[in-house]
Amino acid sequence: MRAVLRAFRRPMGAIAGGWLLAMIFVAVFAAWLTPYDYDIQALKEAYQPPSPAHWLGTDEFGRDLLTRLFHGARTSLSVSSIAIGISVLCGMVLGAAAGWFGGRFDRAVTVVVDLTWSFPEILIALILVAIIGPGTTGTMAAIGVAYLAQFTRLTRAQIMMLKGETFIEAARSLGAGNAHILFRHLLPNALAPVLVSAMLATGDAIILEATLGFFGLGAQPPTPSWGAMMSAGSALVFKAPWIILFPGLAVAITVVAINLFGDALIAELDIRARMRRAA
Amino acid sequence: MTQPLIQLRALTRRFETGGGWFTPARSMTAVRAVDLAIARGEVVGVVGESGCGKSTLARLVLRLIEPTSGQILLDGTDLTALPRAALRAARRRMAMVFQDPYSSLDPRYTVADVLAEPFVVQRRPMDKGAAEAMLADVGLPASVAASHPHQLSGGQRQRVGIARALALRPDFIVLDEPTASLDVSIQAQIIELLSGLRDRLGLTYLFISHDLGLVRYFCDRIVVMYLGAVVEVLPRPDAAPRHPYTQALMQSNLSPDPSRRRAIAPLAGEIPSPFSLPPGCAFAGRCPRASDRCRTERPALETAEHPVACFHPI
Amino acid sequence: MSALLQLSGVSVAIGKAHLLEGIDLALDRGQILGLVGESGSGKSLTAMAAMGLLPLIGGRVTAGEVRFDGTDLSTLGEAGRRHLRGRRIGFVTQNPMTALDPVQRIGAQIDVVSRLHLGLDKAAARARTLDLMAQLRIPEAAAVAEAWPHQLSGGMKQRIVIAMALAGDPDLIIADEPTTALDVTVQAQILQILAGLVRDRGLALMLITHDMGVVAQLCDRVAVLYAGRLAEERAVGPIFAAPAHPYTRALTLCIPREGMARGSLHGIPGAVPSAAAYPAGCRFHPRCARADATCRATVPALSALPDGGLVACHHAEPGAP
Amino acid sequence: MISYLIRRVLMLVPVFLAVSVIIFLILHFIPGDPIDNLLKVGSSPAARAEMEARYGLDRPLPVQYAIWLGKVLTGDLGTAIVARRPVLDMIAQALPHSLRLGGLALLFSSVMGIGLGVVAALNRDRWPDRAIMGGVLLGSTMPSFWLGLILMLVFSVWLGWFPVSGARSWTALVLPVLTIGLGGTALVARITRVAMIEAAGKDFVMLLHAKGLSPLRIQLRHVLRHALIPVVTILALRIGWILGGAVTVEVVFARPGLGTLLIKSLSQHDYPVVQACLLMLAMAVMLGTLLGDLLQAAMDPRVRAALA
Repeated sequence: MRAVLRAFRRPMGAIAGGWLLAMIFVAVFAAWLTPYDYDIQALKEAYQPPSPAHWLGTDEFGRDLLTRLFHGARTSLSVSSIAIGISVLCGMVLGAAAGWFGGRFDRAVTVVVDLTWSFPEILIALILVAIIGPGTTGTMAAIGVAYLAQFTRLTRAQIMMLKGETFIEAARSLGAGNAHILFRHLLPNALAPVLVSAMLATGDAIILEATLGFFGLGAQPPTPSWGAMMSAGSALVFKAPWIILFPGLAVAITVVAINLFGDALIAELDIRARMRRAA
Repeated sequence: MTQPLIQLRALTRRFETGGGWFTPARSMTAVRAVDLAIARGEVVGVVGESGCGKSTLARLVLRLIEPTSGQILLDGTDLTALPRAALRAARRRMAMVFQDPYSSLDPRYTVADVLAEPFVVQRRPMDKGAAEAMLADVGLPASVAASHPHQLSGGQRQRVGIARALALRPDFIVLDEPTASLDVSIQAQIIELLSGLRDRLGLTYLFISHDLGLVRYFCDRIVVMYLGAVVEVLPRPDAAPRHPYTQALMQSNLSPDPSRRRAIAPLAGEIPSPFSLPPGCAFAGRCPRASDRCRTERPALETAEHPVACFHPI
Repeated sequence: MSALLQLSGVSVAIGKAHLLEGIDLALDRGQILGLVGESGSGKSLTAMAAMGLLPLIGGRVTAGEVRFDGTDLSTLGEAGRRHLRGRRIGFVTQNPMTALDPVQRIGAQIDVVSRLHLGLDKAAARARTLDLMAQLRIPEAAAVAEAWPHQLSGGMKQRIVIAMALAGDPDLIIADEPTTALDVTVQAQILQILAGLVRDRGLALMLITHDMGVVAQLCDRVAVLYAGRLAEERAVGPIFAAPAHPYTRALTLCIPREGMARGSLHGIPGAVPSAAAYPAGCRFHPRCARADATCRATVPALSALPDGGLVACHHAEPGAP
Repeated sequence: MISYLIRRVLMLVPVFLAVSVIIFLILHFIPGDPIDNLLKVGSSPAARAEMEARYGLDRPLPVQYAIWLGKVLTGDLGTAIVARRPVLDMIAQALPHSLRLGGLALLFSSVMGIGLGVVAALNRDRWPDRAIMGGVLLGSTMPSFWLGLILMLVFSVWLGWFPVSGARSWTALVLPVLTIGLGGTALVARITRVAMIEAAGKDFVMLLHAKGLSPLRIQLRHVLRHALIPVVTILALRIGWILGGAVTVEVVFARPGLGTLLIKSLSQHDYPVVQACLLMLAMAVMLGTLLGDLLQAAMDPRVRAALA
């Protein structure tokens, strides 16, 4: 936790962290930041390019894009972070169990995980949304499952690596049981790299959410999400490019910020080598 | 004769590797039928080169690795037959100090956490001020208790490792190359410390090392291993070697005295792979005294005042 | 006449860390100089400076000069220094297991040196390689030359590294802890080979080691480094018999000798300071029994001893045996 | 080596079976019944049963799987329920488009990625490194469909350099390849840079300098050669991942490839087509891993030794 604060002291960390905090702020207070409503149509105002009244312009229904972007941040950020949160939890349990017990269970998990890992996340998510059905819940579940392999792999690799450390042997020589070794040594040491990679994956998940939204499988209208906004804008890209431009930029900048802040965290926690070895 | 504190009977460990889709199955005997008795208060050294099985032996004695066969008796109780709970209780009487003072401490633990761990694990109350006393025992100031391992020097870390080993006041400590990763000036400090602790607390040591000079300085009795088997047990540190391998080890050990220069007369060849050992004496291929018998028959360790496993001892 | 390798007042820094200060060393053909010290003393850095390889690790010489065969290395360009390396200075690394390119065959790794520096063609270079391998008593040299590094044992790899060092027909070999990673019986083999090179070919050998036994048995002169400074530099006989610097004396008392009684070993209290925390004055003073106010305040200068050695201590022993 | 090759190829069999079971099962969990699409509203249950029998949907699952697998292995991918055409024909039509796009994108990512990674590593922590890694990061954080649309807007609509969409000419490939390739380039450049820096720090590199070899020769002949081993391995493992980008990009640029086909049949619940598309992608992934293992063995004698 202290490393997060220290990461803010690095110049890149401060800029990236500032952007992320701003995004969280607009997501939480979206309703109070602009004079417009995200869902009231004003067809007379449709297709307005950016102007002092509508900083980012309006869409085909005359809705203010900045307002929708703020509300979209709420959907996009919450969907991707909740999905990744669940994915990390499951992945850690699965990966820790595989790394800890080894043997046949480990081999079975490894085969399945390696197989899914070599498939693109978008494909897994597409199929899953097709099964579960579109909407925010479906998107969350699909993203969660799509990233499960990554966290399982990483946790397993960490546990395997740590298992060979002498301090584990030292604990055993004192008479430590499995629970002590797992919960007092292995998991606490594995936590930092897994959490940092979860943060980085949240960035990828934002892109994934947007892509599902583009296919019309994400949040359903009228709920604004960055992906849904781009989906609507894609048909109008030649007529009103600003509709699709700004949500895309929001995604790109946010993901860059997540990556930069993650880099700062990795440097602060001094875990670069461990993250690379496990990748 | 009184009962030895530790007695190993035909202790053996084999390792199997591979056998999967892409790697052929191979097996090696890391430790082959080792018999050894250690009396209370004794310092027994185990010396040998890489692959001789000394580190595996150290872990077998504490049952950190399960033996393939054989027995480990602590005060007459067979550790290999103990159920988990009883083994945990027995671990209060034994401890280990590891070679690498960097990886033997959890990087997330403070020194105080490290010292408390034995009590937590064994569910024993820890007295107030116990940590300070433990640190004082190994010559560290109480102020290091709040430090993390990366803030300490190698020598200080190894002292913390020793304090952890002493926490539950064991009778028997396995020292696995405790000074091999330290500078010589620090190595001497640690050896002095271990020596003093033994005298004060009446400890029994099994001291593993590749450094014959150090073993001869520190130990009462010396076990020489080569490729998993004991080839000789020197009853006194200054005893003359009887096995050709022990002799070669002694000649390879360079004396830090320029007035006593010797021509370096190295042993030919290198240690063969433990996965493909010849049928006879493992040392036969490099031994200047080897005969046909050595190449076909494996010599047993004789039981004598000065045991040696060789058909042509010196 | 100047020596083959001469370091005069050499200081080295990496970034802001001043890691070596005022190192004076000289080494001639047919001589073995032992460079002794604990970790962090600057032994390897001295070797890098002697080979002009400091830029590789981001280091630079900040004072003094390194002369090889009379030429100041700093006056040579990078290309000139490169011609020195491999051609006139051979290098033997600490860990033979990682010293060879794992994806190149053994022979090619040796060939390249004579092809590059002696201008030999492919066939001549290979002939020279095989000849060198045979001289180093590598059995079945032709087969080994076609092998991959992972197929050889540690001792065999170290012989290959030595063959690489010899392939350019150098005048000086710098060996950085050449036997530390090897088993003792193999260590003896390698030391025998290195000593033979000096005896038979008249090479100069700089032998970096922390093993006082190796120093005592092999070296002609010994330089003791402590925390980036030279503590003492003398012929091997007197430095063991009557060390002038308290650190040298303490170092010799750290190693168990034949027939030493238990309890007579003496460690040096404290630990080697890190470069970030070098103490003022003599850097050894916090661990020295003889330290006084002068030692804490003033850096001791190197002074000559009657036997031609150098020592940097305010309370040096006369050093006469 | 030959025996390794045989064992390695044989190992694909259980993997293929596992993948085929997963693909087969997944499709049965997808809600929405294609039969509903085919039947007129208000058709009788009998008509429905007849229709189900015609497509074999009334048999127990394992039987359906066995029949399906048997047909797949003989090259019979069935008939599309909605499109009412042999699936094999549809795949055969779409596959060349996807292979061309995927192959070029892969080539682009490898060449660009390795080149940029090497330049970045050689200038580690100086401005070219920062510029390249910054650009690469930016390129990898833009959703590919969005990037595709923006590129289309700028280069096709405003500048008119390339056709907007379709697959009628080679120039139509430029923007899609670029769109997919940027993500792949980012991945490859990052791995290459790290692998180069790691390799440059190895002991043997220090010894190469001590032998007096020129730094450029050391970097290109030894360090890069060494660094390429993990790069090639990961690249092969991630073939599917790079091609996955193609799915969205094909849709954006309206290219008649597998991705477009997959998305379309997925929305129409056309099982046989979806199954076939997924099988093709799975085959690409499996061949990728096979290729990766073989390349690794070819490049690294230590790997060969461990396999012997």
